[in-house]
Amino acid sequence: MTFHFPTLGDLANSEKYGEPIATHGVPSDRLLRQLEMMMLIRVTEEVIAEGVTAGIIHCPCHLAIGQEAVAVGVSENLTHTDRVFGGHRSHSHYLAQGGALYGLLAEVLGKESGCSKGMGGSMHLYDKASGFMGSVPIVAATVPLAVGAGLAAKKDNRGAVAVTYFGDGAAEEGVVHESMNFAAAFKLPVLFVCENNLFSSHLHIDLRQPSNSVARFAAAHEIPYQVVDGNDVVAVSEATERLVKRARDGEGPGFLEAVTYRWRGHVGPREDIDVGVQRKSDLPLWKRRDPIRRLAESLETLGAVDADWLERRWSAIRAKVTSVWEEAILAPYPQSSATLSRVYANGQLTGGIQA
Amino acid sequence: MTFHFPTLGDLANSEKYGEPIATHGVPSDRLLRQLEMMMLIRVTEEVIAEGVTAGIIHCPCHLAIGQEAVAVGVSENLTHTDRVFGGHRSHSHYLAQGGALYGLLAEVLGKESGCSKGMGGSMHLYDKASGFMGSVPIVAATVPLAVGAGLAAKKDNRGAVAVTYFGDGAAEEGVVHESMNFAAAFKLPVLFVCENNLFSSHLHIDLRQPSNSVARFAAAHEIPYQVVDGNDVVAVSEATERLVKRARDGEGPGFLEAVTYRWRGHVGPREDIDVGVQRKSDLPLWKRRDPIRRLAESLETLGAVDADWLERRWSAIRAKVTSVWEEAILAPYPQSSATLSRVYANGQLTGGIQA
Amino acid sequence: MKQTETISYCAAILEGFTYLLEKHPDVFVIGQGLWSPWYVGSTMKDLDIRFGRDRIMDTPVSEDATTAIAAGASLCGYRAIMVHPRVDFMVLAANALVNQIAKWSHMLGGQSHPKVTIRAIVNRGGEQGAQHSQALHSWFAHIPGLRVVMPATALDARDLLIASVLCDDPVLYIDDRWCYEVEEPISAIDVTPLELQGPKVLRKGEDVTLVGSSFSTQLCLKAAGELLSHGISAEVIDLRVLNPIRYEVIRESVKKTGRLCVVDGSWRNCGMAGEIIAGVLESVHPSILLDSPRRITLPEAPAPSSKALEAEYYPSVGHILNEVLPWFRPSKSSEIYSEKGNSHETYL
Amino acid sequence: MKQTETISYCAAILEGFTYLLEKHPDVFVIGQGLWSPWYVGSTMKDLDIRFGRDRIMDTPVSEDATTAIAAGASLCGYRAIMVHPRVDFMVLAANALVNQIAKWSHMLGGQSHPKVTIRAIVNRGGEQGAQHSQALHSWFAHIPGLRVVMPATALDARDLLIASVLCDDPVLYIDDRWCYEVEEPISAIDVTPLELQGPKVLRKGEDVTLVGSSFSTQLCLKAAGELLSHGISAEVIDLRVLNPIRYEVIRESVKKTGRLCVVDGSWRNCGMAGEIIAGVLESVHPSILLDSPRRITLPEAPAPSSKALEAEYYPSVGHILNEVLPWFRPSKSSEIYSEKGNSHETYL
Ligand SMILES: Cc1ncc(C[n+]2csc(CCOP(=O)(O)OP(=O)(O)O)c2C)c(N)n1
Ligand SMILES: Cc1ncc(C[n+]2csc(CCOP(=O)(O)OP(=O)(O)O)c2C)c(N)n1
Ligand SMILES: [Mg+2]
Ligand SMILES: [Mg+2]
Repeated sequence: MTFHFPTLGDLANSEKYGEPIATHGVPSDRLLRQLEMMMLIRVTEEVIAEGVTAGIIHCPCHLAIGQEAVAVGVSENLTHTDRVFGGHRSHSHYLAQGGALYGLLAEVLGKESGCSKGMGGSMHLYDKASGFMGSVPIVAATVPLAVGAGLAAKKDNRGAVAVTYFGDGAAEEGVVHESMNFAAAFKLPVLFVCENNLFSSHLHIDLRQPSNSVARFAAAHEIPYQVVDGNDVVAVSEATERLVKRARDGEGPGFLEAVTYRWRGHVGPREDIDVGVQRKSDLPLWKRRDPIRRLAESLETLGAVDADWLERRWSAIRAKVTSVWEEAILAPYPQSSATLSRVYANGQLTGGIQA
Repeated sequence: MTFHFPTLGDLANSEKYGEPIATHGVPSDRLLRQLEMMMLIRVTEEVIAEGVTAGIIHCPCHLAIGQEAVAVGVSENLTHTDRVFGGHRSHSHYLAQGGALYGLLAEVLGKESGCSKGMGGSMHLYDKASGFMGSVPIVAATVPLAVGAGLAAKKDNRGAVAVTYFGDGAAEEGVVHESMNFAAAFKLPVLFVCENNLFSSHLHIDLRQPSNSVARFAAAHEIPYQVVDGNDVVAVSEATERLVKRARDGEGPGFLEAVTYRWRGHVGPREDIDVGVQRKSDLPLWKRRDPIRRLAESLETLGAVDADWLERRWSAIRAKVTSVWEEAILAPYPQSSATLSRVYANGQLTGGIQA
Repeated sequence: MKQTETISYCAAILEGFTYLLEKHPDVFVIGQGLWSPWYVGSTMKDLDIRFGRDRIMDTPVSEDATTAIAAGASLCGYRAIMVHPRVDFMVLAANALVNQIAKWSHMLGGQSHPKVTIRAIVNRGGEQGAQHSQALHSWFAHIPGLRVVMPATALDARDLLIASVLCDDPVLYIDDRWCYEVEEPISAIDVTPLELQGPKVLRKGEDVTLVGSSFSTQLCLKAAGELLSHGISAEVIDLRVLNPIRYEVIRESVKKTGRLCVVDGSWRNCGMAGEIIAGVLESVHPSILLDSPRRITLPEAPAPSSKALEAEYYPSVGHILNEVLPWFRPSKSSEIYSEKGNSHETYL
Repeated sequence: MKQTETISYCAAILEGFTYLLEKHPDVFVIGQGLWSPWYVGSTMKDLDIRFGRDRIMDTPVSEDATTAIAAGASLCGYRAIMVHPRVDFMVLAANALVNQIAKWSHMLGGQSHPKVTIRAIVNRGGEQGAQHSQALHSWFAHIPGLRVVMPATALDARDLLIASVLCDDPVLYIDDRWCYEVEEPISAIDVTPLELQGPKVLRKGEDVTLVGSSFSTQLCLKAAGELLSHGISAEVIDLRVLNPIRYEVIRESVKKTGRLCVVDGSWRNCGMAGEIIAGVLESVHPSILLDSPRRITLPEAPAPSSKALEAEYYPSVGHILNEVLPWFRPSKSSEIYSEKGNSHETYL
């Protein structure tokens, strides 16, 4: 017999989900904090986009402008002793988890004071203090690393969880299925977060998979899952809360599919509207599904904010990010010895073991 | 939410499915042919087992004694222009598809006249004429090769299908999921046959996967599937017929999960009853689910065979296999030049390109 | 294609694809980014429009399966070309390449041959970092059954691609984005069978033998030009075929010059540079050498991202001159060229 | 463990595991076949019973994920030991090993270190064929960031395993089933940090330097014994650490003997044998060499299954003698030993 999983349906319909989000009685101060974090991520990536356009930033930058609610909604339920892994599009995951703004900006500039000391750039971020364990550009490669962190958390038995962010394209790599089977078979506290933005570079998901919902793989691996509007920070946060609670209670892994859309190109600052099926017509509609605007409008109805406040917050955040950016611009580059002294743990020069 | 796939249930219950099989009006001559092929496979592998025990055969042999109905039921619906790929336990797949008996016996003896000219042994079988394209010991490695053969069949547009045999353990390799996604996304004529014998070497499936049915992966990839009693050659054949028909009609891939059990060790002739969870208690019960006995008993009720006929057939087949075995024993080994002359297509010595 | 039309390495690759797709109906191409305007540069521009999306197939992100899928189709009457936009992605297909494709003919008695060409692109620099910069040709050259070729010139970029696809063996064809703009006048297509191809002397010389492949050959040619201004005549040999290797052209050159310097874009340990040195020295009497052989490779470290470090990471013409000039002016200090920067001589 | 107790290589590995699991609570082991009585020979006998199945984890058949899972746990305060029962299976984990684990420290600024040891077993012969016989140490030694060690003796089988696991870097520890029965009296555990370990002279000699690793070192020791009966004194050096390589012990020996013969169980092109030759010759003046260096490797072909071919496929003592003896009796023909069989000299 054939079995048909529910597809994303309206969640993938650019004309739907544009209205202000339901806040389900979440306290305004918490919603304000989430709004400000999303605004910080948005502004930071706009500054990075300008840096790339101006030729100041050289490393490839994959921007998550438009997808901020996923990281913020997930991190709302995490602590700094949880372990978070990202991929090539991880500025938002790093910042939402508490990664230092200066460390990110200095790193994309290749500076010694960058969060990875200039060795990795945008696609290799690290912030031990916040629990952001690392991100890499090889698609899906950190998914099993996070399962390993989940194995360690289970051994520690202190209720920590591991989180792995990956995209809809990453679900086409076999290692994701190996990782999900392992996490399910050994009941590990791992949250698989799939940011389904319907694209893998220039290819729409319909050209790569028989169905546009990735949660079907969680079901196959007997992993509880939630499929949510990724641009609704409250929905993301509530779904994460349920899945993370189970994981902390030792009931095994969870899977969150957050449907969203990137406003800029696969890589770089341009909008790439010409690239890939349907982008030209869909992008303007998806911009109405702006996670920041939808939350701000809800807060306005709640009387927690008004247009003026918002305006002042945007410019304050822009001023702050700009000043940190300028500080990072002036910072020094790594010494040339760094290439050989950071391969091995004790800083020993490779090959150059002084016999 | 959590989604629970049906587990194998009784199919994996050693005490069930021991009765004679229902023949659903399948003509007796066809059932007899299937019975004789299963008997040929059984006897051939018993002769191989004796060769291993006697130290005449050295290469590792993974025996499918007890699993014969799967290959015979599947091959019933294939032609020699279909393309079949196997794995480490593929004597039955090779013979059922029409692979030459002599070629198999000479190959496990490492002879030049073996089906792979002595270069591969039991785990690397090949018989172009019958469409048996190859088998390898790296678990799941031929699954994507078969999808490639399915892509070629679709391009040829002559109604051929590709078939890949793999085990329940192989479903833990990521490449199986990459292969199923590709076959589904491009609607390729591929039949995925999972011989679920509940074990991966010494490990019962319950210790490796969260559920004991592998068909859940077919569902996740939107591939139509059938889960059958792998020791009922009619059930296997009927399920294969439905799935192969869809594939030949261009409706895309199919997935057959045939539940069965191996009587001998993971590798070699011993019964390994001490190895792995539950084998000691389950094996005797599974031996009652003997695919050959269950079909023979049905044919007896139909009056098509009787105990005497069966006895004479067993000894005739044994005599035939033994004579072919003795012929293979006398055959010569490959020349020492074969090591270097079979690396590249034109027999050119590796590195030894006479400049 | 006129007799000697000047063409870029990048355009030459497109010409190779076009020739194969036009002349050989059994050829099809499969890989990531083939319908994208930038993924594989302009080397496959509009092929999907011209030959259809059934013959130019863009794929899901599944390197191991897609590489084996190409090989499976190549066992059934097709000549498949598998494209990996980066060598780094091909690492995920190591099982398909090394355990299956490279061994398929041998283990089935030489009766079945995967007529598959795997094209991978070296895409480095631009602060892309450690996982988006690798050149792993030495790795795959280690594997018997896998022919490995690396074009350094526009002529080879086209003709080695054609020879690879028309060869009945699996071939790994690796091109390098840093060669894309190299231009040269190239003659009509010459389809010499791949088995007969080997290293070529691109520039005659008497005093030193420089051996390179792909972009490293371009470095050797530039270095030879500068050495001439020092009165030193350098012979430049382009390896072209990295597996199986032929040593005789290189050996004869070293017998003539007595000095061997090998330049390679991969790492030192078990790399191609060391292989050339060992392959030559094991078949000549040491007395032929006027000095110990030299090799120039990447430092023994992953690629750093920051341009301050990246600038010193990749072998340069300066590195070659710093190794070769001291041979001819033993008294002078070896620190002649500023680009030397991060000298590889920190090794013991 | 008494002072100088005679122990087999195989039992020494079990002792190494037992020491680590007893002394270091952060150590755990993960891999296929760890609960099986035969998968990994007796090198891990009953560890799961003694230390529990949470610290000795048998896994699904998923090499890429399980290798990265071990590394992930090793980033979070554990020392993980990943076991691959065959080097051939580890090819499926190339992405975890080469793209992630080897580069993790470097790309994150040296701030995070995967304290993971990956143990792989060379399991060949017995007509197992091309995909169940590989020795790929040259491959992984090519990758900066991945320390590679291969024990040849019972002492090293135990102490190099301990040093690898206690090292904060990722280490690939490869043991060889053909060494399992090698016995020797070994002293108490000596935990010299891995970074300080390198090649060792196992047997002093004057006339020729034989370099090997793992089983090849055992071949060199046997060959040295036979050479002595010909009045030839061979120095045997065991490489032990294949990445990063240290050349000085080998260089000093070649300066003394003037003759170098390297024996290696992997393939020739870009293999470890060529690397040793290049690494030594690039740092000594060629005049030091009395003859061209020799290397003995696998033929450039996958492993055949049939024992008629397999018997001639792997390097043997006979191969070593056939390379070395002609140096000392140049007039005699080189076909001295029958095992020579399939001479590797079919190369050009
Ligand atoms: C192993 C590997 N294959 C291919 C690529 C090239 N690549 C980089 S990002 C990307 C798209 C991945 O899509 P998705 O996972 O949906 O992430 P998104 O970019 O949409 O956030 C691809 C194919 C890669 N980086 N690694
Ligand atoms: C890549 C790889 N990993 C591990 C092995 C070792 N191995 C050989 S057969 C086998 C069991 C596979 O189980 P299954 O697929 O169910 O086949 P069965 O033996 O039950 O027929 C394993 C793990 C292998 N051959 N290849
Ligand atoms: Mg995406
Ligand atoms: Mg099984």
